[in-house]
Amino acid sequence: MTLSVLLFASWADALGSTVQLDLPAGARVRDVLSALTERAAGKSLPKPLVAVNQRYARPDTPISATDEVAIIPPVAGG
Amino acid sequence: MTLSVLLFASWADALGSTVQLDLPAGARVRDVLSALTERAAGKSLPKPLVAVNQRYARPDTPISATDEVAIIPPVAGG
Amino acid sequence: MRSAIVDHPLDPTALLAEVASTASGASTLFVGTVRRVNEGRDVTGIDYSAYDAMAERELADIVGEAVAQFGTEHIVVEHRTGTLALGEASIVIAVSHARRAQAMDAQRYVIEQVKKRVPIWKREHYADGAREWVGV
Amino acid sequence: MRSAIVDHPLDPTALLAEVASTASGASTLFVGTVRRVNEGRDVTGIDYSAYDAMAERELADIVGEAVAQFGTEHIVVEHRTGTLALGEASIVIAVSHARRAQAMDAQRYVIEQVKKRVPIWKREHYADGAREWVGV
Repeated sequence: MTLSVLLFASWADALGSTVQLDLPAGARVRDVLSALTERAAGKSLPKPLVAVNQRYARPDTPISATDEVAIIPPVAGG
Repeated sequence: MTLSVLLFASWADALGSTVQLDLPAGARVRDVLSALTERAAGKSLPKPLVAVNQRYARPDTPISATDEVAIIPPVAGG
Repeated sequence: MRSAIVDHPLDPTALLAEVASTASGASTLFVGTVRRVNEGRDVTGIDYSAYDAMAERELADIVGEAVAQFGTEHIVVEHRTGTLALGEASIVIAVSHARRAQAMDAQRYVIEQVKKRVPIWKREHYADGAREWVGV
Repeated sequence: MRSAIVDHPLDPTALLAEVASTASGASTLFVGTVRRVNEGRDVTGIDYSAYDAMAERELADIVGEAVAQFGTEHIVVEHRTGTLALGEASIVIAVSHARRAQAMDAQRYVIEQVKKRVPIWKREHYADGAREWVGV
């Protein structure tokens, strides 16, 4: 499947605000992270969390092509 | 000595905002309290603290006629 | 730092502006207000009275303690006396600090100490016409 | 209760008025502001950006949790995004409650949870022209 992933802050600066990933069916959050970490090789980026449909997700959360998936670098609101 | 004592809140309602007390030389805070409690006999008044020269004082603090002595019922500011 | 006992309506916005500083990352405001109900009775207003000279000194001491303990000069407190209607502010505490935790700690220290130490009294007016000193 | 991510200057006074209630004995306001110095560097401004939809939902969740946990409906929070100058407010949290302790506890809960969970980022501008994401 092709998955559109939203990026923010330092990750968006490095890779753009949206990245298209080709992932096998049955991919999970950890696979999204692996694929993106590979693309960011050599760039110094903070370890992010992943949100699926606007909620924080665990590494083993399954992903489908229609999910809204986002990379969440360390937050700094307030 | 004759001592002028300032009263506030429920104590002022019961005995007036100033009371003149005749006290022996060498009187202490506890003597002021005793004399006033006697005057207030039969009235239901809350146990107060005493301030001498605008600071909270202990029962054994000595009093002179020139001190500013005040009866401080339970405070309720804020 | 500044503190005062005043007999006019309080202006929380002015106190917030007074503590503002570009050295601060957080500002807090505490506003005590007259409640409609206290211990089950309908309140229509409150008279606040003070032993003015001692109240001003005690309030200044508290603010000085908070300045020393929490590490900011930016603390301002005003307490009002007189007759207050429902919803009106009896006390405003404004603090700003480089760090949010200390701003909130200082705020709490000041209000708790005021409640314990400052010689101010309140007499509540009730809907049935009665008037009673609180804390008695 | 209400929460929002907005792109215009915040108005603490308006939020304080919004939570006012004659059922409340205490109101608190927390204002986060842009500091002149952070970790020893001279700051000239901050860009705040958000994952808007998720930030709004997460902020609404936090306010809902505070309403349930501390027992007041009177909690309003706004977080600003965009470019902020020194001293400008990035977040305003207004709470009112019958009891002062719960008003202050709710205030602290909201700001601590916002710092942890809401997907908002800030990039500081420094006097030397550099711009860096914070917390990276």
